[in-house]
Amino acid sequence: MSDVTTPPAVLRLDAVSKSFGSNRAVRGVSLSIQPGQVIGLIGENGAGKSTLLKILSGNYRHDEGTIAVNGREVQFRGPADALRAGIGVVHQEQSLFTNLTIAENIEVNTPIGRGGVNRLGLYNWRRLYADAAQALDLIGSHLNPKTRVSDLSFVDRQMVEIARAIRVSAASHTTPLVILDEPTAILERTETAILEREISKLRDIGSVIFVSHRLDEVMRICDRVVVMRDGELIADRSVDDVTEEELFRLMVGRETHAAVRNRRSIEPATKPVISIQDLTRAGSYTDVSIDAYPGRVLAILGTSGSGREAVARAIFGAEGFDSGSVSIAGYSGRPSIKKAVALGVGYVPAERKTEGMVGEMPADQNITLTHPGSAAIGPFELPRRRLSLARLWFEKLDIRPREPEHMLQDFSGGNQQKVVLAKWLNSSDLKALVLDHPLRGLDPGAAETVNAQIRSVCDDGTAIILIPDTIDEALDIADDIVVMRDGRISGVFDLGHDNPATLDLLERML
Amino acid sequence: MTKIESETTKIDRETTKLAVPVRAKFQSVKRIGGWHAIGPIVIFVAILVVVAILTPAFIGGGGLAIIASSSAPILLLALGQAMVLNVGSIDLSNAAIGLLGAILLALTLGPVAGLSPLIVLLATTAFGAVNGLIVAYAQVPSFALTLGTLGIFQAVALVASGRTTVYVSSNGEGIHALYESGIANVPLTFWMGVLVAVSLWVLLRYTRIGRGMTAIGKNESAAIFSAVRTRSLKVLAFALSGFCAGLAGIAIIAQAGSASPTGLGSDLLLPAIAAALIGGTSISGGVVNPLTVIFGALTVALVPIATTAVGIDAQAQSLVYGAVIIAVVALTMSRNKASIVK
Amino acid sequence: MVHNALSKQSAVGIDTTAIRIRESVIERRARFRGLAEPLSLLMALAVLIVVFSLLNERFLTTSNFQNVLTQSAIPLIVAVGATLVILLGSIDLSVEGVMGATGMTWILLSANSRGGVDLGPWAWVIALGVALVLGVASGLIFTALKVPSFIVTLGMWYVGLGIATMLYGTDLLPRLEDEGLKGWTSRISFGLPNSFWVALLVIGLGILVLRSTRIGRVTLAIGNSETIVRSAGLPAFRVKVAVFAIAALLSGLGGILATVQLDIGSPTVGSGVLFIVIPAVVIGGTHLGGGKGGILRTVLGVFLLTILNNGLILSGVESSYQSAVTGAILVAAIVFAAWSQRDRLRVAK
Amino acid sequence: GCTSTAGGVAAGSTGPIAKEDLVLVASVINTTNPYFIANIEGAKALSKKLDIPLEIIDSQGSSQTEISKIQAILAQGKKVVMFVNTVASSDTPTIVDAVKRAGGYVSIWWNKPDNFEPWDSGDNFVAFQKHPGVDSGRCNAKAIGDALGGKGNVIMFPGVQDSTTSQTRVAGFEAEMRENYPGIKILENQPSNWDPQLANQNAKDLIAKYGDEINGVWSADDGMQLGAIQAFDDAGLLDKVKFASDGLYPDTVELMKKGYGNNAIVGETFHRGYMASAIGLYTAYLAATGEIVPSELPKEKRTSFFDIKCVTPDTLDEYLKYDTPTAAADFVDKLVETGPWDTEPATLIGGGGPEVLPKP
Ligand SMILES: Nc1ncnc2c1ncn2[C@@H]1O[C@H](COP(=O)(O)OP(=O)(O)OP(=O)(O)O)[C@@H](O)[C@H]1O
Ligand SMILES: Nc1ncnc2c1ncn2[C@@H]1O[C@H](COP(=O)(O)OP(=O)(O)OP(=O)(O)O)[C@@H](O)[C@H]1O
Ligand SMILES: [Mg+2]
Ligand SMILES: [Mg+2]
Repeated sequence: MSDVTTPPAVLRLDAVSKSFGSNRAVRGVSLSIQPGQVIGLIGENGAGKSTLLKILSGNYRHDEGTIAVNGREVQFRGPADALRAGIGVVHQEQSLFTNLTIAENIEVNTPIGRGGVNRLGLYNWRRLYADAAQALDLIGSHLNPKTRVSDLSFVDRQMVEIARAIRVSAASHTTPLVILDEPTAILERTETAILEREISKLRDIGSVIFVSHRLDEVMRICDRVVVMRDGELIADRSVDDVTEEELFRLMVGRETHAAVRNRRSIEPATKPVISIQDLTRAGSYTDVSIDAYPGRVLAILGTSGSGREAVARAIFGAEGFDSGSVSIAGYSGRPSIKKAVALGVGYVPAERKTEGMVGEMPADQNITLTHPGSAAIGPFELPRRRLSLARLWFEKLDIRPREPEHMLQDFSGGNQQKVVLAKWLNSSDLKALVLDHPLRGLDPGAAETVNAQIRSVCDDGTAIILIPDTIDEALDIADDIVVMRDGRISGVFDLGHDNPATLDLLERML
Repeated sequence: MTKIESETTKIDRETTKLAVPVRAKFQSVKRIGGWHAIGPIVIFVAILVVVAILTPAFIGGGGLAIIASSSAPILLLALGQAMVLNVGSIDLSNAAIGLLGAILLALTLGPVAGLSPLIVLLATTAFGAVNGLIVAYAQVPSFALTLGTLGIFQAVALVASGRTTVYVSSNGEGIHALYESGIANVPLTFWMGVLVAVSLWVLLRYTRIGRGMTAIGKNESAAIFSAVRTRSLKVLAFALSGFCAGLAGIAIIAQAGSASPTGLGSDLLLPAIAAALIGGTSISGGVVNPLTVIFGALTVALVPIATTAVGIDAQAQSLVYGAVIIAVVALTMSRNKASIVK
Repeated sequence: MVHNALSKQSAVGIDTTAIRIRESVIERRARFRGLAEPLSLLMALAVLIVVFSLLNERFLTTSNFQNVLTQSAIPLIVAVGATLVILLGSIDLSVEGVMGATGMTWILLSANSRGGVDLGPWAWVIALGVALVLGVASGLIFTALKVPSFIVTLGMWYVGLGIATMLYGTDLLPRLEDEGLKGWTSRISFGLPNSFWVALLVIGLGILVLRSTRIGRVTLAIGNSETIVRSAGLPAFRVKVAVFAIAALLSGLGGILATVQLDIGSPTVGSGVLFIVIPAVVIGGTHLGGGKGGILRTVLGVFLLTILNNGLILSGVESSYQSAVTGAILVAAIVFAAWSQRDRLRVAK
Repeated sequence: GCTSTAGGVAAGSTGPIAKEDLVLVASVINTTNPYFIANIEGAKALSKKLDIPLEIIDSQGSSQTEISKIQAILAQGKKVVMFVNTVASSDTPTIVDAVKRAGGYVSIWWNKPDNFEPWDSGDNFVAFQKHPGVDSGRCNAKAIGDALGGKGNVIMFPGVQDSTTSQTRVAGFEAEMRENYPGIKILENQPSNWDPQLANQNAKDLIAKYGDEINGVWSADDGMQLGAIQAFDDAGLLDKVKFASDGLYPDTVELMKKGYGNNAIVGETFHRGYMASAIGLYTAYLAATGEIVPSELPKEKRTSFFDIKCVTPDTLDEYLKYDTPTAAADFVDKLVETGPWDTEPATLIGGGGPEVLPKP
């Protein structure tokens, strides 16, 4: 791409390919990255981004092509080689040791004889903590390095991962290359802001490959954007000569679909499907009252720590509360997941991998796990019908590849999310659907499909309670918006007649 | 919305289309079972062939029936254990429950005759269910809990038996017939195990209960969030383990006509777990095939018999037994490069 | 679709007080939890000691104290290794076999009543070498062939026992001839039995390894997630083999000490140790899934079981009921420990 | 269809079998205990003497293993002459049944159900044989009682709780003490499962419990006694305590010769594993070859008790000759000469039914 030989590219890929069986996940990707560049890597779910990055981090070995780091050709036999070459990675999947402290996680790759590990291989804990604190400080986090990771929220964990990646890069003597695979997917906007600032700073010391499905973010942070589709690198643009719409088209192969939602007002006689009254859980939320109506999307906004997730889980019966009541379709007895589901509530959790899906089960079995629908007669399952039922959902939600008999863990994130959604949609009597960050990790095209599906369910009379990733997502789809701050409701808007500006909402959140 | 669908289907991928036939073929191989499923059978047959070549008289003299009959209690316990392993737990007390069942059966066959097996099965199922209830509702690790209840059941067995061998005083003929008569020269106790295996296979493969159990073993959190009745199913798994242990107790009485706290059946815990694992059950949960467990149990029973039949020196038999058990699992394990084994 | 929110948001400024508050809550909760579990074990231990000393005044005497320490020494040594293995998420059932093989090798190469060679210190080296070979074999089969540790070590139990049986042959029981070694384990030095001093040393080293070395930390990391360990480029393979080797070495040391304690060599010198060691690790609160727990907790677990056993005998509980009482106390203890942590979403395997 | 199972086709067998078709089989509980090693030694000596091949079965302490290994040998169609030291008494009916089907001949040693007698099972179950436990217990009790001068406190280490061998020995010991040594008090018994390690630990705990109140220690076998002695040695109490046990293991002989402790071991009963196996196998051999017809034998030759000798340090020397390298072969030579019931020192002293326990 560039003929300039000095300085050598931090990273140069030449016709790199990788197949899983017959599935060619990465095909002939050539790319070169100069020092001080932030490259945005975008593409649909399953386009091969993570696979490419895992090749760079030594987790996969590529089948063809060459990789050169700082002008020297390299062969990574394992992740250790990549680390030595100065490539620090934040994987798409959470990859911290939850039983260890923050410091250990950050310093886990510190070579013997350096930093907090002396030449005998013994740890110097004080040094370790100090180094980790320093690394955290770099990204504006003041977490105590002695804290165990299991005690951290998503956000904090992500900060630790990024601190580790930066530390790994900085520890080698080469120009560091930091790879961030969707680091912002699970972050709230406030944290994203911190992260964006830090990535910009990294320009001065090395280069960054940054994967995100949030195109606006990519436009802001990156110098260059490369687009992958079907394993191929199909475009490589400077951010200055490209628009978000163009990127969208490149990724998905069609124009954005800007649906404007026709908002309905609540008919006087309608009763709420879910009604929570003065719900309180010490240390999490206080006196929360929310009504969710059939055929309406209710979005709860709030920053991390606002307690909105805990409220959502309380509705689904997954977490207890101290006082108040949750009433679902008139029932307000002792809440439990089984009761909630029996009453027609569904829940798409934010932690898809651990709570939303059974990865080692085929997709069709996941779909029919809760509501078998026609795939079971009484206690007996009918594998054939299960498969054809799943095929139907695969078509309807455009889940790819169309192989419902495959293990769910082998699908890309976006497609997994669609399967999780299908699990609830398969109910014949879905009264309410609680969605906790349902678009997390979905490419914009997939996000649209999912959103369209949510709308369609909603139009069929299901109440939706949505915890969106962004304010815009809420404005885009919601009929009602509830804003929470520090465990209390700080604002309620009916988008049928209110028309809050983004800033209004933001002020109530912070 | 319809617009989206038509558009997205248009850009269906080339890869997908290419991939389908190849994958479908791979799937069909898998459906037959793959090495994972046929491995235990192949290994069992292989060892058997070696034994047959070295000592043809053994196989000719009804060796298969001997292997089958001595594997019966192991098989029954292994099947129960496999059900518990499938939900991600372990039951260290099931062999003790089985022996207690045998002692209870020996004690009650005389007085209540035909009702006795029913009572015993009810009791052992209840014992298993109690394990399950505590595991599910107190949320304690099953390993520790069943280790504790193991001690309790052992003591109960000791006390119930009056610290001596308990003989079936009367009405033992019916039970004994399970061992005495058979199909294809193999005693009914073994076929009882096969029947249970087939039933459990149907349960796991064709019912929602089985699907739920497997989901628990693979990802309990996700199962909870999918409204799978995780607690009831765990209790059920342990109850099934107790039930199978009761059947094992019946098999023991059928064979020996008596039971004692240190006699036949008192040392079946580890062999039964080994049988479940050799039969392809995953110790971390979510993977089980009761049908291959049959061959796991047969293999576990075969190895010591084979070492004797082949004429390996008595003092070396332990060593050979250990080495063969490791080798068998090493050969039957289905594994891929990235898999994590604990 | 075009967002301008962020630039505005930056203008609003990032309020981090909420984050700070959360961080301090996290810290406080973590600190309390770190103490809570061992505390309940210590409480259970205290209750047992009080009850037993009320039942028999001899329970709380120096000589019984030393007796308990002697009896706990060998399980303690073996349990340090078992804890490491369980922290990996694996299990080591080979303990008794390794003890037998090592003990037999050692006594046959030391001055013993059967005669033969007396290699002196080399007997220790060779015997522990046997343990090491068995441990490395377990480790390699486990890691390279991916056979579950449960099966590998079950097989290795029989292999060790087989080696011991073959070494034992058909001759007389080998008796220790070295007068200095006879009864060494229970002799008292500086107030504590010698074998307990050895156990203390092993525990100290174990804690050092676990807390402050690469092997220890990677062990914990593997227990948490081996996938992540591998993708982080950490030496999972070597560490796993090393842990099995360490565990076998400690079992071997236990086997030699048990041989000294009994004064005679026997292939079954380790009998019963496994069923103290594994429960002790579990009662101590080390998770069988790996990653969580520690050596000091295991030490408490061993003490709990040894004291329980000793106390039951001293308070005259009929021997038929001893296993039931032990079992019931075990069940009560774990239910008690888990009760406060019950949560509908908690997963206990 | 339903058919009869469990191996053999032949149901019972009468009539003599040619010697060339025979194979001797000795089944022992484990191969890590001096007593069972001696069992094997005796079987080997007889095999050599009779020139018949021998197979050894190691039950590895498991009834299941024992039974299936026996069946494995039977399945090969050989005509077996078998000696089984059963793991548990409940194994006997199954083993007998299997041997009967295969047309072999078996003698069972030590453990069998009381109500399962050879004469009820036909000729293939040739005999049940043992050394009487009550005699053993009484013998030990006398030794301790006399050594303590009729006064003192004793602790006991029985074997596995449900073992009749251990139970009869305990009964004999307690009866003797009750009847003839009223001044001796039995403080406690702690079953130690025939395990030296466990006996060692239990002894340590009882030392902690009773301290120097303990004057005498009885164990149901010498293995456990070795563990117990070591515990008392460690506690520095060996000089003050008297021990007695069953079996007179060669190791015990050494300790007695040395006067270990202050002549700590005061009494033993003498019998040897090689005698048991040789007697058992030879009885079965005679039946197999038709030299005896079991059903024509008197009951005490079917359920037989063989003599054990009470040994004290003074009489120890008389028994050293039974531990020479050629002792087993010598015994077998005599056995073949005098028959299974009359070979010194293990002569037939009774039987014909279950051992009668003294009234409590
Ligand atoms: N370990 C694997 N085995 C088999 N196929 C795989 C594996 N990992 C990924 N794939 C397949 O490779 C293709 C590319 O996947 P990859 O994870 O790289 O996509 P991605 O661009 O990162 O998607 P997302 O945005 O959802 O993270 C997909 O079709 C996926 O199903
Ligand atoms: N089980 C619990 N016990 C005590 N405190 C808890 C518990 N669960 C959550 N909290 C605390 O409650 C607060 C709210 O947490 P929650 O995860 O609900 O935030 P949220 O606003 O939903 O986050 P997000 O930004 O991801 O939507 C946090 O300070 C958290 O630490
Ligand atoms: Mg990805
Ligand atoms: Mg959150």
